[in-house]
Amino acid sequence: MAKRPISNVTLSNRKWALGYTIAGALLFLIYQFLLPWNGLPDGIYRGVYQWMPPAAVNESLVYVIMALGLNIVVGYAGLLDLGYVAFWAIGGYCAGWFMSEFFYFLNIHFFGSVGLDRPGIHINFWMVLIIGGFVCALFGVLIGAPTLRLKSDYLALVTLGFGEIIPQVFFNGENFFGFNISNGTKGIVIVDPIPVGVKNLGPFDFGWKLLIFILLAAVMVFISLRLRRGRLGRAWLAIREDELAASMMGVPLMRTKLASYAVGAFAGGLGGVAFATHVNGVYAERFNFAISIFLLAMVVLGGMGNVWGVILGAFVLSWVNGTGLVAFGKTFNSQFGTNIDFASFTFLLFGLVLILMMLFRREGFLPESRLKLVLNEDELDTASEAKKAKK
Amino acid sequence: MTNVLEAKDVSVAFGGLLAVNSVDFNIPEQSVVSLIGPNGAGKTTFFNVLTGLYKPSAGSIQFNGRDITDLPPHKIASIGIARTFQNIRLFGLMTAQENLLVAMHSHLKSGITSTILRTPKQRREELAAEAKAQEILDFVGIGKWTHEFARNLSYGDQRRLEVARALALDPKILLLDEPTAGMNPQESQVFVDFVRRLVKERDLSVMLIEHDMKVVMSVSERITVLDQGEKIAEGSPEQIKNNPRVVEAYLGKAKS
Amino acid sequence: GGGSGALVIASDLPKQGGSADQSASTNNAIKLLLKQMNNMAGTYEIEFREYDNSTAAKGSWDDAQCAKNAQEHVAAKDEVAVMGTYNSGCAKIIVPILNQDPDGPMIMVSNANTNPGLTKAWEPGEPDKYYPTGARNYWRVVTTDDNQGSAAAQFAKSLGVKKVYVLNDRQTYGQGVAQAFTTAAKALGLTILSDGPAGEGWDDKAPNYEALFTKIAALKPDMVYVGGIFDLNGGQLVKDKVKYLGDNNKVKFMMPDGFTGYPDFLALPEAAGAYLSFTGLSIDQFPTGGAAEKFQADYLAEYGVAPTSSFSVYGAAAAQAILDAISRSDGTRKGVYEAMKTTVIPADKSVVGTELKFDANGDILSKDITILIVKDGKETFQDKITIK
Amino acid sequence: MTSLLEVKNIEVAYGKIVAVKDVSLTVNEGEIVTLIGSNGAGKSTTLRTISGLLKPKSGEITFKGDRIDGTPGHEIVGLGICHAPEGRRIFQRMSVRENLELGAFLRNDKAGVDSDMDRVLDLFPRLKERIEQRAGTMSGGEQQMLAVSRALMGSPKLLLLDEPSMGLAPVLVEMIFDTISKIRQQGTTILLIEQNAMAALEVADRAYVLESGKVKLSGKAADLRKNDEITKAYLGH
Amino acid sequence: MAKVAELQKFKGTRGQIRRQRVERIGAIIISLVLALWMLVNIIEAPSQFAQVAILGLRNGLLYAFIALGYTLVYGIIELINFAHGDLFMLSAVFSSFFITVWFNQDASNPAGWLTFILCLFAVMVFGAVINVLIERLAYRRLRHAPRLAPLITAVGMSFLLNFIGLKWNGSTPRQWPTVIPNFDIYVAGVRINMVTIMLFLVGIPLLLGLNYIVTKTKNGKAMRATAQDRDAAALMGINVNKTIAFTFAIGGAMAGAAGLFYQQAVGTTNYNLGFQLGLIAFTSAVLGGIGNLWGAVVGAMLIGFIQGLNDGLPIAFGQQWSQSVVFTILIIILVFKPAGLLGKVTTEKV
Ligand SMILES: Nc1ncnc2c1ncn2[C@@H]1O[C@H](COP(=O)(O)OP(=O)(O)OP(=O)(O)O)[C@@H](O)[C@H]1O
Ligand SMILES: Nc1ncnc2c1ncn2[C@@H]1O[C@H](COP(=O)(O)OP(=O)(O)OP(=O)(O)O)[C@@H](O)[C@H]1O
Ligand SMILES: [Mg+2]
Ligand SMILES: [Mg+2]
Repeated sequence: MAKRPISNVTLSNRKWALGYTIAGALLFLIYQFLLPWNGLPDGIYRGVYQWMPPAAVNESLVYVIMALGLNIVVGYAGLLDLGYVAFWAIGGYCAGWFMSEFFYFLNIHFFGSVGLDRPGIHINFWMVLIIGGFVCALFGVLIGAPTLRLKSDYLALVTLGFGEIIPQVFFNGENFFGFNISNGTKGIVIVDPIPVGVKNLGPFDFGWKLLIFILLAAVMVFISLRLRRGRLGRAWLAIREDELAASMMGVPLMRTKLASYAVGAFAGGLGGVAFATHVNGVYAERFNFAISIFLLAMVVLGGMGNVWGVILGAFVLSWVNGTGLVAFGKTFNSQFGTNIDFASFTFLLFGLVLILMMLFRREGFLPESRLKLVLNEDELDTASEAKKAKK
Repeated sequence: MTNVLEAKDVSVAFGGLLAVNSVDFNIPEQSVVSLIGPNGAGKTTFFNVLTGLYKPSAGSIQFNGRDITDLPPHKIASIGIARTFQNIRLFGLMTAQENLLVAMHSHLKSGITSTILRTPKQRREELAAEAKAQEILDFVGIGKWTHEFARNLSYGDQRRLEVARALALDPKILLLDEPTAGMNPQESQVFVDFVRRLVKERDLSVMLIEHDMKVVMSVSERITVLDQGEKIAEGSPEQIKNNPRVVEAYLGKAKS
Repeated sequence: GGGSGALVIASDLPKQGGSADQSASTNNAIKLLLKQMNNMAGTYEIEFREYDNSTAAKGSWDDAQCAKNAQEHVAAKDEVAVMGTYNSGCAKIIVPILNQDPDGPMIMVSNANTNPGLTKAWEPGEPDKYYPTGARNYWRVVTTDDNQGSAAAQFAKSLGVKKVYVLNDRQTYGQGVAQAFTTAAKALGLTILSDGPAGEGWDDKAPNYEALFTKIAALKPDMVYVGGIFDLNGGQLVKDKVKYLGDNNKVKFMMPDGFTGYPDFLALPEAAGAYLSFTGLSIDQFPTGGAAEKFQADYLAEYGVAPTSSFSVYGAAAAQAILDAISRSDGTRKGVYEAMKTTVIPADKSVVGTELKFDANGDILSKDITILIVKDGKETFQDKITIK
Repeated sequence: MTSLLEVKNIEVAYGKIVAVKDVSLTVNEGEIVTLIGSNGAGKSTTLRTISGLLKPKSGEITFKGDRIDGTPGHEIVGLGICHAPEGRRIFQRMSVRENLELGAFLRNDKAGVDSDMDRVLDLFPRLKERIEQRAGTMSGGEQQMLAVSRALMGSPKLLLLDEPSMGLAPVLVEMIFDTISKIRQQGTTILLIEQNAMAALEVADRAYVLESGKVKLSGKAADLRKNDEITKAYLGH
Repeated sequence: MAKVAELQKFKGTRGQIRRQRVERIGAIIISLVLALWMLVNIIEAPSQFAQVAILGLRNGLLYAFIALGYTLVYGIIELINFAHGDLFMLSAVFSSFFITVWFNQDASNPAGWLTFILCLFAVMVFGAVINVLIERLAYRRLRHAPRLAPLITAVGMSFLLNFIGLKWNGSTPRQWPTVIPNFDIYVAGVRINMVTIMLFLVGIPLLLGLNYIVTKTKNGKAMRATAQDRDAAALMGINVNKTIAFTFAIGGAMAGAAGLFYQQAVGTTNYNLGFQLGLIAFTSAVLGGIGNLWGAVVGAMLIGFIQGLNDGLPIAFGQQWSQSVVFTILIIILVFKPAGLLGKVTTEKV
């Protein structure tokens, strides 16, 4: 067995923090200063834009934030959540409500980033982040509360149900019992820019946005790691391992599960607000079941329960989905002089990517160290597979 | 001697089956009592009632003078009734130490924020908990496995870890369900010594379900016999050994 | 800067999922147009670049992808103009970013956005919030939903209709026309049987609409108005309407241009007698003998199939407008922007057969709404309504 | 006597953990052979390998002269080897009757199955009483009875029993061992694992003592019972 | 014995009684609200009620066919088989091509009916073969992987099948003619389409047959045993791989039949049809109680029924809220029946 620290408490977090900071700073420097630099060779400039455009990095980071939240529910506490997109939606609409002119009949400003003459509610981005996080956490508890008696798959169904209901409320929300709560499919467009002290971030300040998203992701990493090592994290693990035994050891199942929902949802809120500023608006159409599954795929593919794995999973999948497939198609066509319409093959390629990655790395890219233990248990199948080999 | 636990007139029914039938049962302080009886007599069911997993159809349970009949399992565990399982149920993918720390959950105070911020108080608390876990692991004799995953331990060590985990709850009563199943006579003997030491050094009472008569007879101060859910005898090992009803229903020609 | 010196116009369309065929056809139409112009606009060599604003995971347009594309348009120094988008929602993300382009503004001309708010005062804050710099860098070659809705209401009244049930597909476009229809119809004194400002939403994922039409039948409307597009399970809607309300002569049936130009729709026996409104002209109403008819024929010859719907041809029309602007510009984004303000494509040159001329908001001037009726599997001219 | 089962130098591992290093044993037709040894010695692993749940890394197993190592479990059952596994492994959500019927899954002689059913129900009247109860709600000992009965329902040539007396009341323990003798008399060969080594050695003809995945000792049961080393280590005297 | 009388009276442990009571009160309240809703509507528009109820149940039956395949596979390897809905979609497209393009039938006449029957066999084989292939290629290797791993593979498979559907059917919905009798009959003013009757006529025997296979046959027993404990099943002589493949085959065949029925009853195919219906099927399966065949049917019919009422009753939320209404009712049901409609709550025995 790998050497483990003598005490969880004295174990330093500095190592990851250093690595993370270096990686983050590097990314920031590249995108903020190197990319706009005029001396950058044209080929490199185009290459970066084709394979790793700044917006793709930012988007991936938002996915990272959310996947980390989902990981707390699915990876840590072992509760299958098929409706995580609901939290994204709620977070997003928090940004929509509190950082735009949506409530045009009001005029509330609180350290917002636009002029005081602008109608609507304009609360400071950083504050909205916190509001979004806590509103989502509250909803996490609300969603969790009626479902606690349920066993895993029934629980999954209830989360799925909420994942359908909440987005539908926003989707039809232009006329929700006579009130317009979401502007329906038209969405709430143009949310306020992010203020960073001296200025507001415009559409081409992606380097700074990147820095902010890196920071938010770091907060989630930090929360994940710290909680994991503490009293609550252990209780989650115990529930994942054996719910009944955990309750017999004095772990209150209800409260512990609710806590995982709440913390997970909190990340959804952060991500939702961040995403709204990323695309400059909130659109109801995004919030569908497919996105919940997409997030789940990030968690599983990356390596459930392992923060770094989940980060990698989120990066890889969001990149493949948004940039990789397109870039691959373009390069393929220009390399081989073909004129294949790759967009029409994305379902095929994306499906194959998921299947193959899972078949060849079933435990995820960076599995949790604990899970590695279980992976060798191929009792029956090894036997029958071996027989086939013999024949 | 006063009783830590008093179960009065406890009955449990499953549909039409009366698995436990009006059983009175007391556990005196610092004692070892045993529950024996034929298969399906209702022993495990009675355990499940004491630990709150099942609720009795009738009767009540008092712990240190407090009525705990309606408390949920995790509350019962946290106020001092700990158990092990007939089939081992450790948290296999957690280390021995973590298994114990989980059991200390209800005694620890730190919440989400203090854990995230790692306040000095939380650090102190965690360090103290770890020290205590180590002490218990040493006590049961698996101190060297602190950071080993539970599922990697050998069967015997897993049984020990189960006991250690239960001890981490700081129980007044420790319920052991067939702890020596799957142990050979040699190991069972070691276990008997361990139970004695437990009672003496940790200020608690042990209640045992066991089919191995050698173990039961040598360690128990009092034995209760259930048959078809009813208490058919109670007394010292000597009395039970010679009780004809017990011999007929349970011991057979009593080879032990 | 660009290597070859060619100027690039980009298209920004959802190429995956439900709109895939539509977008492919639009891109094909533009490619054909460029080919016919030898890839030249005036003295400039033109290259065409396709962007995809949908993703596999969503299977439809993706807001994050729109944001990303917008930044890429700006970053690609050789790009001077964007043709798109298909979805108004996506345009609302892209336009403000192109608007703030330090070298720009960069122009975008859409073939399909019909949401009024993009160009004129509609909802609070619109349209100014999409143009932070104040420059109006967005044009479109189709009319807005409000015009169609009110034209349809006028026509309904002229048919003698009294009671109407309104449905919408819950999308921006569908809701927009349905709402415009509802408002106009109420103003004209018609009774609207459905609740809500835009009528009842239909769920495109529902297997069928039999229960829905059972309910509508019980209300005994004279007409059902459907705001939406055919792709969102419109075929099923049409079939179930006729099944439960009878044919379209008995209870009238009307829909906007989201249903025009679909051979699948016209082939349905249940479509017979349905009225369609259309902003501009339908494919078979394109003036014969002109550029429009020729372009249709060329498309068929080039690709072996007809364009999926008129939106594809409007894509080419949008490209025509852009190319015209480029040809009169100095080849910079700013120049193209300035030139675009005065772009006019006369009716005999336009691939859609009508004049492409824009007002100061960027909206197309010709506000003729054609009313068609489906007869013998064809869209047939019925009426023309001009919006004041 | 001919040898029915022959295990030669098998090595079995769970992933990287080698549980059985080098075990060879022979079971002759009509014998009761017992495996004893402390916890983790590899007894259960050996049995699982014989019944095809695990595949040995090396070594061979022959049954009636045919190689069976690597043959999948369900085919081995077809050859006449039934296994009452450690931990009971009954079908929790099925009734007692269904469990027993599954024990006879591969048999087609309805009459024979019915009479075997009667026979095991007579053996364990408790099962007869609870024939429609969901197996998962039975008590530990009742489940153990069911697991043994289920294996008997297969009417095997060779019966593998993994700690059949675990969790049973003393009266039943006696009865189990009586039953084992009885089954043997009816012509079934038995390979038995027991913690209760004394009792096992009493019914068995021969025994193997396993330690850390290796055969440490073997011989006639009667001899081993007198062996000092054995009595000290496993019989608790 | 005094206890005997007491034993007769005894209805459960105190906890059970309490839970039963809560369940009963909750169930009564919900039923009351639902009943009131229905009653108001019945009084308001009786024949409309009957009409939409029948339509809803008809859709429910369609859902049930998909849900059955789902619950079978789900029951045996605990895999939420996201690809199942897409297999159904492919079957619907297959049926369309089989009848309309390959056999060139577009009207209800004897030739059309014959083609329908031929197609039923063909599409069931089609579904079975594809499903078995999927299991073999994508899921079998992951049988011992962490529980959620095959789920992601299933999502991948779903994309793959979607791709085939997209290429085959095109990106927009396509309309197809119906070849089974398609006229209406009127019963007390309520109009019932022959397709609906045909569906029940063909569908119910198929359901009964499936139920027979699973509960009465040896294969069915093997399936249930494999579902509970694969190793133990092997020790009974059950070929686990074959049994799982068999389950996938049946599930696939049911998806195939569902595809044909859907195509004939509704007449529209779309490449992403499977997604939504797969979701409903999964919901029905869980709502009914995992692995419980009749549960899946009941769950599916209930969902169809509620949707129908909500879509078609004068006093209701309307179609745009159907999904929310369904899921709200579902969540409430699960709160009171935590193991699904026909599932039993079981306290774990320790
Ligand atoms: N949930 C349940 N439903 C129905 N019957 C049950 C349930 N739980 C236990 N029983 C029955 O109650 C009786 C008592 O079971 P219990 O497990 O308490 O026995 P036990 O004394 O522990 O036996 P053993 O020594 O075999 O473990 C048994 O006959 C069992 O079948
Ligand atoms: N599933 C498994 N994964 C990993 N290691 C295992 C597994 N099962 C058993 N082992 C290990 O293999 C070794 C032999 O185990 P086995 O179960 O064969 O012992 P045994 O002789 O039957 O012991 P017992 O008397 O406790 O039943 C032990 O060290 C055990 O820890
Ligand atoms: Mg017991
Ligand atoms: Mg063993």
